[in-house]
Amino acid sequence: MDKKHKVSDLQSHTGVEVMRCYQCGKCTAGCVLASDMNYPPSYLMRLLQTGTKENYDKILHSNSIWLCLNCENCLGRCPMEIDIPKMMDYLRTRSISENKMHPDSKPIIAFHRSFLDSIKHTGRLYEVGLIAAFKSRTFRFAQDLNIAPMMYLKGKLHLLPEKIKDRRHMKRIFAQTIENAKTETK
Amino acid sequence: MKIGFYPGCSLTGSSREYNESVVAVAKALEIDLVELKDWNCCGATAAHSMNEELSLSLPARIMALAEEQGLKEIVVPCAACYNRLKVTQHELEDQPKRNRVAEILQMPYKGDLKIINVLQLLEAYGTENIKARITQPFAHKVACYYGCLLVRPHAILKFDRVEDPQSMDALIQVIGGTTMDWAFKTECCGGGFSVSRTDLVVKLSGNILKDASDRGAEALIVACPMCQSNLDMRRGAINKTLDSPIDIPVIYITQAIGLALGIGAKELGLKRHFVTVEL
Amino acid sequence: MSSNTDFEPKIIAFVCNWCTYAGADLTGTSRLKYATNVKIVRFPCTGRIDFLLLLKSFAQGADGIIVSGCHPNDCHYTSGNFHARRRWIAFRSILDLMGVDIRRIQYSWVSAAEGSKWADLVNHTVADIRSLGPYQEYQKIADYLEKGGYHGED
Amino acid sequence: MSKIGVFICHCGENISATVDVERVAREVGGMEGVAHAIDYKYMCSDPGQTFIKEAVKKYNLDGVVVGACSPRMHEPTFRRACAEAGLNPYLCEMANLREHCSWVHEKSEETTEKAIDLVKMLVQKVKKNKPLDSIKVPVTKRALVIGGGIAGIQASLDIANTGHKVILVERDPSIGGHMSQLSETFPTLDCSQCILTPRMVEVAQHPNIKLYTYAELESLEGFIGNFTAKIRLKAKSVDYSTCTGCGACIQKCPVKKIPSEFNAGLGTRTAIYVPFPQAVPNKPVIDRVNCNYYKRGACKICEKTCQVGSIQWDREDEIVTEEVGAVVLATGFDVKGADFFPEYGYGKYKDVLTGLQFERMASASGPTFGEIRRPSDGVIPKKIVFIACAGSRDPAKGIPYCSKICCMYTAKHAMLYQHKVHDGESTVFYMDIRAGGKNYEEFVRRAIEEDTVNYVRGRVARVYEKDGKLIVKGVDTLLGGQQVEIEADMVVLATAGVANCGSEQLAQKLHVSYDPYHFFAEAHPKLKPVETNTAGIFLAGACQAPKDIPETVGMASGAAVKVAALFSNDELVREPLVAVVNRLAPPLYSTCVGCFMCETACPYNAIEHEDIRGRDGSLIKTIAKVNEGLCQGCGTCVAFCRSKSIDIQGYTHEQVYAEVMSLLND
Repeated sequence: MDKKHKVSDLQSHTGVEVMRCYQCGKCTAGCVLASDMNYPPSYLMRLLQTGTKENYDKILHSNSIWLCLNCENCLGRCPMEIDIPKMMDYLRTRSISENKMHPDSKPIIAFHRSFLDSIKHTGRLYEVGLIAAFKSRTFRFAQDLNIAPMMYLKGKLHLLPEKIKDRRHMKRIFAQTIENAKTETK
Repeated sequence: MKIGFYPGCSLTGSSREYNESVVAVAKALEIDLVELKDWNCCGATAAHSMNEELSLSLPARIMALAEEQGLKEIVVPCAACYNRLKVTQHELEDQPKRNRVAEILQMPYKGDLKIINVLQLLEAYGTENIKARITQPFAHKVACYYGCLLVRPHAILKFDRVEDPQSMDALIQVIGGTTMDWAFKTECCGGGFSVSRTDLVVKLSGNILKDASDRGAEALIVACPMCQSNLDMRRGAINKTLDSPIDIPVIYITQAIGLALGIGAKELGLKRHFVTVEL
Repeated sequence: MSSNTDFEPKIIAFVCNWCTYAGADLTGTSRLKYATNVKIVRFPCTGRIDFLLLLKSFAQGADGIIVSGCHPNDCHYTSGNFHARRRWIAFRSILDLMGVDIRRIQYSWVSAAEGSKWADLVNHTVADIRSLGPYQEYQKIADYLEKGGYHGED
Repeated sequence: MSKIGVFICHCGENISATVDVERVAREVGGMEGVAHAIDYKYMCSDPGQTFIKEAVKKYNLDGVVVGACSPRMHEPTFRRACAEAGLNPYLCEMANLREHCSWVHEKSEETTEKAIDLVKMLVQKVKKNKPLDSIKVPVTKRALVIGGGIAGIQASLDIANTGHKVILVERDPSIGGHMSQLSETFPTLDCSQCILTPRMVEVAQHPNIKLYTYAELESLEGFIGNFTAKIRLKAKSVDYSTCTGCGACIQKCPVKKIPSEFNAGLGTRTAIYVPFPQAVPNKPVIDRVNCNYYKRGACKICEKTCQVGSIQWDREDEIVTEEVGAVVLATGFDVKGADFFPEYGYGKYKDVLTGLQFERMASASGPTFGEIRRPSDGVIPKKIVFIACAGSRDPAKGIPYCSKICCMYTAKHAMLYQHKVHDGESTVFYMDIRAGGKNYEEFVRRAIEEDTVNYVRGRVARVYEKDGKLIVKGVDTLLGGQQVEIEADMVVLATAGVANCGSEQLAQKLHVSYDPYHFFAEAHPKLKPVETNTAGIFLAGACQAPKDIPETVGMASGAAVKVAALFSNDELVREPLVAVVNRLAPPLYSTCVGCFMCETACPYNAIEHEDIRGRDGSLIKTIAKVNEGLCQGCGTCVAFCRSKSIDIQGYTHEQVYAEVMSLLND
């Protein structure tokens, strides 16, 4: 009944036609993180091809979509030119909106959120603020304690953020996009 | 020669030496870099992992600003920013997406800005010009590391060849260096996982360093701040996973060219590296 | 337009011998039923069809016309159907400009294996033309032809 | 006034069950110009045909309309009957009352009325019909075969054995083609050269075959039965009438490092060379691009060596003209080189070979005398990886089709390797195993089960070199996508089979169509696999699509039979449904204004130019003329002609117009 429903949703959002995949496995063969994933990319394609909700949920719950680095080696070599990275972007947003994130995603999402927060407020990346926010999100206070002072000594860390002038513009962009999406899904 | 310049966040922070070397080399080659006013972050991996519209709007603002400031062409040294801008420009060829982004930005966007990376800037400037100004040939055997974002997706970037690219190798050869055929030219270093999944970055960057080192590279040459920081700042963690530590430096193409042009190490930011540069 | 239920449109089909004529034969051997309003005129190829003949047909009282040949790349004569299609695209805009109701011309491809497609094509064309009603503005075309646009049987 | 006879068939009850046939006959009988109208149970039966014949004579009919089944069914029958009664067969037309009327409508008034309309339409048409005569064209009983691989060899021998002359043209210095490069052949593992060489010799010695090697088709003009071929004989620089083929010149030639085409680049050859020892003809040619004398003007060592003075430095290309009646295209295929694959190293790794290179290496006559050795260092590889579908089934690389032969030759290669290197390990990465064919599946199973070839289902993402090994990054999709990394000594790519270089240009010279991949197109994918859409030109072998040896030989014999059938007639008879340009009395001569739009429209190049001259020989005008031999009667020219000067017999403006008007003015 709702068979293929999610898959067609994916196609309309990303233009990726999962049925084009003929399971040659070349994406997996060249993926640098395939062995760390619950489902390597070609296997994930097969799960999508079944079109069942059960398999779709498996994907949304998996760490595969979070470990994908979007390095695009798979797309570069895919004989059918299937845009797996684009699909991964979409699956990540679905996983968040359906609240099905794999535990492995926590630090990754925390990092992304801290990163975006920084941009929202200053327009540019404030690395010290990013690290502080990331640590408070993940409770990883001890991480990178050894490299931070070194970075400071090498002149790589600014203690104060750089700010753009039109910060209101940034806020508006965020309000119209990611924050808008959040309220929609709630 | 006058050209727009978008440094991006990394170049003002953790990768200042890239900025310094780009500026120094441009000055030496008499290229006038005009920095984009009031530029913002491109959103990097975070934005397109989290929200598509945001990931398009942030780069679109940068390009709209450039258009507004009358720039026809901008050089984007950071490979990640270069990639985001190029991909966004491609995505916005789709009219509904373009309309939506224009609505979010409240700014006009034409989409005809020419976006180039540092290698293209140096190529365009002409290898002959660089050759003519060499004072100290860069006589080193090095491995050119391109990473992901400079060459993929090939269909959109249309830069160099997708496997085994050559443009950086050609520049190194111009300044008297020796390049090598090695296996990890375009394999991913772990990119944006530097902080969130350091373990994976250590594994992937370790593979890259090991192959280059095994083949006798004296240095890795890069054109991406993310690659540089993973391969350089994470070296301590990487070396812990290896049988024997690797101490070859990771330098930017602009630093290598700067050295050949006789620019001082300090001016090129070579003192800022974690792994000591002795070239 | 609701009063057209008892209107029986006159429709002529200009078809090629190799694909659509044979496809219509297959409709017959498959005993599929369709409306009697359409009568087939056989051509060697849609490439042979002079589109001015279509105008002449309207001028003489046709309510609708079907042009159908081989699918692209399947033309018995390699490229006749491409020529026909190209001419049709050009011709359609001229017709439109002249004020001819181009909805009354159905351009289609039916292969020798598509018996049921032929039946569908006939039935929906008949239904469409029926809802459009009798073609009464044909006089315009007749006038145009009078002015020397076309000399039928030369 | 016309005297038309109308004959309405009941077709048993097939027509009469829904159509009131008597009323049809009655109403049509009342038409102006209809002299006779009847209905009968089976018009196609013997008595039915007799009715027609008798009526033709009795009423002196000048036109016949049979209202019965589809003309695609019985038009020839009724036209023949008319001809037998002395009426020109093209004055007989059929109204399709069965397929287009009785079978597709219910019994009703409307159905009968439609039947009446259809018959009336044909009556109006037949009034405008003109008697036509069949077109007869003579046949030159000599065939041109282009390409001297196994397809061309087989076709030539088969045609020659029917007693007809054959001209065989081969681009290279020797016939033999790809088959002569192969080591053993699947699924029998018999030696390719052993079975091919005798046929090559037979070609050379056959009294009916004229062989032109080192030659290419320059142009082909004419039409079925009457082609004129111009053939360029490339300068061999050696006089074959005196050359004894002793080979002394080859021994002494100082230019020795030219990659050998025959050995797929693995071995080398000299500038004066015979491609391989069993070549036919076994005499050398000079490769002028690489010869020192042609490059720098000095050397001539071969001339000094030659005992019989056969070297001809100033020999030029020669064009010969041959009249032929049929052409067989057998130009074969090519394979992609390793440089086509970025992910497998752009061809920069010496030990990444193509299947054809491996074939040469496995061949006893090859550069390693049949031993499998790495080109880089001559070491026998202990681990070898075969990659199937290299380029094939890869839309991103522009080759979406399956190359068909790779599954089988890859199994053969792995098997040969295991037979030659007993302690070696071989792995085949494959997507699907396509082993349809007699004893093919059994052959692949033997490779897997008896010769322990390791088959892994998955594609290889990349190959790179490290420490003298080739690192192959593959995957086993049957294990849920487990990565497989192999440190191989050699990698063999089963590279895609593609159309031969120059096939597009050749197709344009011959006016045959080709597919998007430049393989020649057959006339019908099922029922006319060896014909092209140009009458008289046939296809054999892999120039049409990749195929294996048995299929190629079968197709070549099929093409030969088509040629022989064509040559079994002294004249060709064709339906006269062709285009004609009108001719009028002087001073107009024709309404044709010579714009030649028809020429651009014609897919068959059937439009010729004809000069009309006055009595004094001065040119009055140039008009179009239709070559009846080439015209296939599509009529596209008719729609293109602005001055309505060209018309198509059987579907003239007058006839079609009469039909349409009949339908509308009742």
